[in-house]
Amino acid sequence: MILIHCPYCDEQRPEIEFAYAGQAHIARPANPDSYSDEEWERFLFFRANPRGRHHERWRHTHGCGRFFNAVRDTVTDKFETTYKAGEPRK
Amino acid sequence: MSDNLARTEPVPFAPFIGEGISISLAVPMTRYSLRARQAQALETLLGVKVPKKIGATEEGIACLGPDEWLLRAPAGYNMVSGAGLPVSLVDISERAICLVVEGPRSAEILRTRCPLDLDKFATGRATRTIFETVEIILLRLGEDRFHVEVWRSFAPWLWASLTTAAHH
Amino acid sequence: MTRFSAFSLFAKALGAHKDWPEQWPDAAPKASYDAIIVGGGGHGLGAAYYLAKKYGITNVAVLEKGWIGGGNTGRNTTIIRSNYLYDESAHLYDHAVKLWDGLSQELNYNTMYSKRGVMMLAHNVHDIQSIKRHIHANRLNGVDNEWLTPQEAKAYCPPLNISPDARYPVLGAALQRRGGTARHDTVAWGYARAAAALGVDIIQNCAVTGIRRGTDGAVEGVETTRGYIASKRVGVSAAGNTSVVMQMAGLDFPLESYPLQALVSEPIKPTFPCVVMSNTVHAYMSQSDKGELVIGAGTDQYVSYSQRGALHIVEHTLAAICEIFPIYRRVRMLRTWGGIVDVTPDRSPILGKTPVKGLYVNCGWGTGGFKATPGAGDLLAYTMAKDEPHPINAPFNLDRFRNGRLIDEAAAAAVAH
Amino acid sequence: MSGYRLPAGGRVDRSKPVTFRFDGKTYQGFAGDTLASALLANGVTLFGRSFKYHRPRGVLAAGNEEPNALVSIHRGPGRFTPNLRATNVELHDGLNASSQNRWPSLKTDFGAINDRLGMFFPAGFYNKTFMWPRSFWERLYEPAIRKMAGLGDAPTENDPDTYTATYAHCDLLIVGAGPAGLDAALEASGTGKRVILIDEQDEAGGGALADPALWPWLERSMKALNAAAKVTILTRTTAFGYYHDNFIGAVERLTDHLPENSDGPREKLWRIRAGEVLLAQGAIERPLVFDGNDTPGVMLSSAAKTFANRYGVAVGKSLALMAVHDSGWHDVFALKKAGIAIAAIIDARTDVDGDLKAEAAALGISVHLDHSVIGVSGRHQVNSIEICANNGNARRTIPCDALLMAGGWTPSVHLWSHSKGSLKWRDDLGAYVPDQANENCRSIGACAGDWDFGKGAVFDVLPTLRDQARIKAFVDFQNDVTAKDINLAVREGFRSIEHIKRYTTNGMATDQGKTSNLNGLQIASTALAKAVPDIGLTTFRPPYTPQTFGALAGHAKGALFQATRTTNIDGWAEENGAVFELVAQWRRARYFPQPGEDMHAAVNRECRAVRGGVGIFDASTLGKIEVVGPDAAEFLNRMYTNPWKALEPGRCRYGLLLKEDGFITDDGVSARLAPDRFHLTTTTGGAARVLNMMEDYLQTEWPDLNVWLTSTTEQYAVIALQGPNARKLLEPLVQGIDLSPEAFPHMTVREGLICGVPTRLFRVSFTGELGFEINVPTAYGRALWERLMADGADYGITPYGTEAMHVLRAEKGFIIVGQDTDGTVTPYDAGLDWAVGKKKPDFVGRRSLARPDIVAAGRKQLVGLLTEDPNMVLEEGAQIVADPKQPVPMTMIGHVTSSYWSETLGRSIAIGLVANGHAIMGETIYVPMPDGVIRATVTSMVFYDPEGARLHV
Repeated sequence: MILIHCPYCDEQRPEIEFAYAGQAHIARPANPDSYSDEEWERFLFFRANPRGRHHERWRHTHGCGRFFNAVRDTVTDKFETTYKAGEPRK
Repeated sequence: MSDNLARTEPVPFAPFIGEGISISLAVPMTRYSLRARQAQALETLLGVKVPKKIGATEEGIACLGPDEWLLRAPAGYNMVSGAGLPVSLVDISERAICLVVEGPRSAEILRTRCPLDLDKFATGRATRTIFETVEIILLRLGEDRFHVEVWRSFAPWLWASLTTAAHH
Repeated sequence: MTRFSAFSLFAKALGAHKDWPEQWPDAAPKASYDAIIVGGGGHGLGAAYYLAKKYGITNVAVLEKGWIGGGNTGRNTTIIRSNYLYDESAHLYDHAVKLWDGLSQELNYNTMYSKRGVMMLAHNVHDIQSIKRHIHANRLNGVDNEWLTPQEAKAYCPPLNISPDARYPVLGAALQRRGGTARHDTVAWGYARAAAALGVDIIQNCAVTGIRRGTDGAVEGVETTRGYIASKRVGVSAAGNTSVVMQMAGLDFPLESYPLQALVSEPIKPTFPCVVMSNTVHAYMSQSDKGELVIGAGTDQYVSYSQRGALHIVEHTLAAICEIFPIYRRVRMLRTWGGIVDVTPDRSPILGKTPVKGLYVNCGWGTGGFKATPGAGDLLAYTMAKDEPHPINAPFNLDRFRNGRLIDEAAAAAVAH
Repeated sequence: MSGYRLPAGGRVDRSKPVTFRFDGKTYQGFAGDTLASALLANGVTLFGRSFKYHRPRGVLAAGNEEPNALVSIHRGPGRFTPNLRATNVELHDGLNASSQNRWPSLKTDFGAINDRLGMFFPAGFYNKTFMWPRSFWERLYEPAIRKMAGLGDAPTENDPDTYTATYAHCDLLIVGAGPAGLDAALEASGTGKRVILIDEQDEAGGGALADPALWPWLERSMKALNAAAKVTILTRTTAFGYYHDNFIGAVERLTDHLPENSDGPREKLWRIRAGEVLLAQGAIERPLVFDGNDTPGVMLSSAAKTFANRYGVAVGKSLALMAVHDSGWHDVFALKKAGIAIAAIIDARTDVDGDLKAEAAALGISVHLDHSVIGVSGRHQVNSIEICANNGNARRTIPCDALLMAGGWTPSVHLWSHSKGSLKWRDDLGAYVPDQANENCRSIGACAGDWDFGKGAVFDVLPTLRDQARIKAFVDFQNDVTAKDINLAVREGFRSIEHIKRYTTNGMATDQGKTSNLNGLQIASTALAKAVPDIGLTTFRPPYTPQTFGALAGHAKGALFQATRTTNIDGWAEENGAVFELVAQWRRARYFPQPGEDMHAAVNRECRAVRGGVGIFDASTLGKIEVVGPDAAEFLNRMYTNPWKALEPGRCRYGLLLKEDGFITDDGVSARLAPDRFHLTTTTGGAARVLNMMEDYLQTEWPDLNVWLTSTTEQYAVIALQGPNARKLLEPLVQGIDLSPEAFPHMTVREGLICGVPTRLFRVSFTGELGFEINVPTAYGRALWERLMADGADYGITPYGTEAMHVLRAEKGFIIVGQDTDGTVTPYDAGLDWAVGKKKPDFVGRRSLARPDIVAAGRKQLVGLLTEDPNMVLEEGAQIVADPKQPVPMTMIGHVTSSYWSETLGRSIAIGLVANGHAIMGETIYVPMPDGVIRATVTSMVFYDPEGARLHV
């Protein structure tokens, strides 16, 4: 059970309070109709899935309830940082 | 609230008393979920002090998230209207019940299923967290006194879980 | 290839087993091949075997970055079944099940395919509706799968707790009698030995580090830790590492890799006659021919390549097992391990061509790839040999994510693999 | 008889004799014994049979690395436990143990035929045979192989014991209370740090327990630690797994050592989060590999010392030592001083330190340097050993009844490896030791390779005069893996240690290779002519030692396994005979049978009551979300398919929610209570998912909106009152709401009081009848229900359950998301085009509805189905075909999603997803069942009151 630093609570809390929420910084287009089928497919389904540094989202579901972003190494599972939603990509 | 209809509670009225521990149902109270982008908006509206730091409590108001507070007050509390304002005041008085966990073994019993480090959870703090698989709001009122708020449908499970832990 | 049999075993025993040959040679890479398979798991080795056996392409290399069968082939719970809902899935998995039958003889290697039956439990009305839907669809597709009452389920699997007072009572079950288990390692080794005998090079400790493409965009070969190897046909069968390999060809993929744990108990005398799966309670179990109870857990929630799972997943899995089979509470967990499973958005595999000419892919089997091993190998071989998919794997193309023709078994049934 | 109790010494309590049984025979030991030490003291040499060859086996070790002496313990009904190591079983009065994997008895085991035929069963033999004739596999070979499987018997009864679990937090966790761990604990005590010290044995001390000179120090140390603040000492506790971020799993054994069964938990799972971890797990002595090394009486030298010094037991009357490490010499000196005869010291090294030789001479022990044991005689116990010089000369026989092995030491790096710390190879130790840490963790003492046991040499297999391919020199004792098996694996082309392990099963026994891994590596290294680090290292994974399923499941048993959510009215339903069903986490009343009624009779009666009088239904489980803020309508407009901005306060609307992929995920009727306040409802199972999805969009995509979401599912009990008499029943109880059709039409909401309690009263219907859904604060739900039941008696009020609810809604063609839809259905497929805002530029899922396959013809669409035989009720899940005469595999064009007997219509009705269904109204489709084909007609989904006349009254 990994420990996750919630950037809102400013505390390390246990994983079972959190829900993983997939790759971060995939913004929903303001006008989805302008997307081609290929672009929409990429938005819906294509994910980075790297070995190593991964930008991802978590929600402190059983805590403050906020979604936030994180950079984590997918080989070691160690977090490099977590930061609030809306802050620029780190 | 009603002269006609009786309340039905999901756990026994009789407290559980064990060695170094008692677990009991708190009396009904008024609860509101208060939401706003800034605490000031609520302070202005309610005319009370609202804690700014997540986890802090003040005058019956606990800060649960950056834009979320839980107000707990005696039953019958009159809430102002926030109509038209960029706030959300929602009556959740009956959403949860509160179990009072008290006695020298209270932290030990909560620790059986709650993953938080209670040594670092000082008196006066409040947080939403998890008790095995069930979400709770945990408030520490004293070294040996906790309130555990839990949604009503989960309350029988929580009662059984806490009293089983207290038995062991 | 020295033929394996009771007679050869007897003969070699008299010579103290000193003259058994290598099961497959430790090949060094050649400069070029007619086809390269990236990934020496059961699927990849199977593809190499069928390329050589069925399609006459014998100048083939299998490149494995570690040791063959060391990935998900050697880390799964070895369940074999084909009682899937959709026609596309049922045909795909049943193709594999048909190949499982007789595979030991074909490869001259005992894969220990045990038709113990796979039982899926229904715990609520929704489960019953879903399972019945499977059974009816399977029947019309010619795939065996039958409904059992709780009493019939208990008769088939006596350790099952069918008390109506259980937290998740058993209301019935689906049984596929042809389903069962096989010995995972032997499948990889059997394919490797048979493929090598047909001329395939099995190259271990050879990691692919790049995919070289020509000016026309087509594949020309692969860079590896053991040098460049040319080939105009490259099939990638790299499970959890597929995204990483595809990036080398400049392709993003609709995949995410999750940790999946499994565990076994200490060996105990025969007690558990079949495979039982419960999606609602979330656990599955069988007993190996060594006597270990083999138990599958769920995936961890986050993308990871660490092969290191969390304790709370194991706690939940064993709590679930103890609810369905309370007699095993005193049995002890001996070993846990983790694999990396590659999951697509619709939980169905991708098996076919890619946008890059000469590059083929077999991935996205999630938690359910072992059962498909011979089928996936055969279909990848077909696709590479003909440069077009076989009708069975044609629906499992990459385009479905664009046009919306998903094959979403999980959504349709809430039944995991 | 071989071993015996020494006249004095040891930590056993000689004033407390203990009576126990092994294989039905009664023995005596002392409090403080293990089953192994007590049996050895009674002269028992034969403890068990090996897995594959059923070879007779004694005790190899004194601790958890024991591979041979596995026993089953009987403690009364449901408390049978197989596969316990006799070296770890604490003796208590009445202990009842039996040996395993033998028939009919331990001494005479028919399975030992495998040993005679062992030459035909080398590693991997099963890959090579049992294939012909093909049909024999299923009928003969496989059943026979399976019959041979397993060690101990499987339990057959439910375990009456309970298990418990806890979390714990500390600044410093020390695993292992041997000298290194105790020193570290002493150093940390008094610093203010929270310290937890864990040890798997019944008392702290580790190796010091076998060294009487250290006992005064041990006593002083424990006294200090027991008195120290913030130091927790857990004995009988095994740290079995090291997980992410210094999270350690440990199991404490609470009752197995007690003579009486207890009501309290048997074991406790500790889930410990530590700031820093110190691993002080010690090292395990390695056996030596030579012909006959598995004969009962051949054991680790350190084990013999432990049995003597800790338990006061001599493992034999005359002991010989085969050493390649100094530690064995020291052990033997100690044994000699304890009064045990030493037959000889044999050491394969050409020379050893002068001090050792001098002490041996002083103690009168004969020494054979540069010699090895080449054979052991005796079947159930050692009679003598044969040795010879390593150059092949000087063969001789030495009588003895036990042979000790000192093969050097293997640091216990198990938990370190779990933590993903790296290892480095030390040639001088012939072992891996911890290198770079991955967590905040250090290894100290012997598990880091630091010890004062002296030095040694590394031998893969001891020199022998015989053909190495024909001797039985065991590496993995339990799995019967010999050196020649490892050589065979290498010969057959297996080069990585993982392959060799899997091919031979070396290290895969219940000890997980504690004594076999390193010897296996050395033998493979020689065979491959490669350095050990080039062959690799098998990865250690949790658990360090086997742990019970029960401990890991913890208290999650029965009712505590997972919460069953119940409504405020659930108690009434239970008292009134409801039959329940489980829906998501909830239990809901499915129907309320009266005496003599089956489900169909009850449901028919309940349906008639709703259509003809009034029915009452507990709808409390429906998800509810309060959406509040100036941008509430804007938010809902973006989430749902239909428009929300123009909805007037006081009015309700059906909301349809898609996932971004365009498929239906949830639905529900929602109300606008005020310009900035909505009361949403969701499906029962979808409540949490929908709230999370909405929070996701709100927080991540549209953080600028001033709107907040609050779950109010449990704030309200919801009672649906449905039927022509609903208004009449309700009217007298309601204050402040005009219930007249004009003032309170269908699909509106009002707030007021009912029986003095505030209510949000919805005029909505999921049955097609005049209906109300009464929301009251949850605590009053049951009392209101009872009042309505009492007052409704005159109107024929009838409680109905989810089954009748399903029938009633199907008669009206209302879908149930998750039953009639399955995650692949679009609004158009479901015939819900009317719920999609055509003028809206965007909503969640809209873009996906334009994808090629979604707009293609021939998609499966929801339609009504009427069987030609009105009495025939289709089976839900049954498949639909256009041509029933086609051969298998058939082309299926759809399936039945809902199907019921409609009491109202006097016939069966069904809903199905059928390809191109909307275009083939009136056509016949076929449902092939095992016992015949059923014909049905495709129709509209609305079977009853299509005009909705009954709603608007």
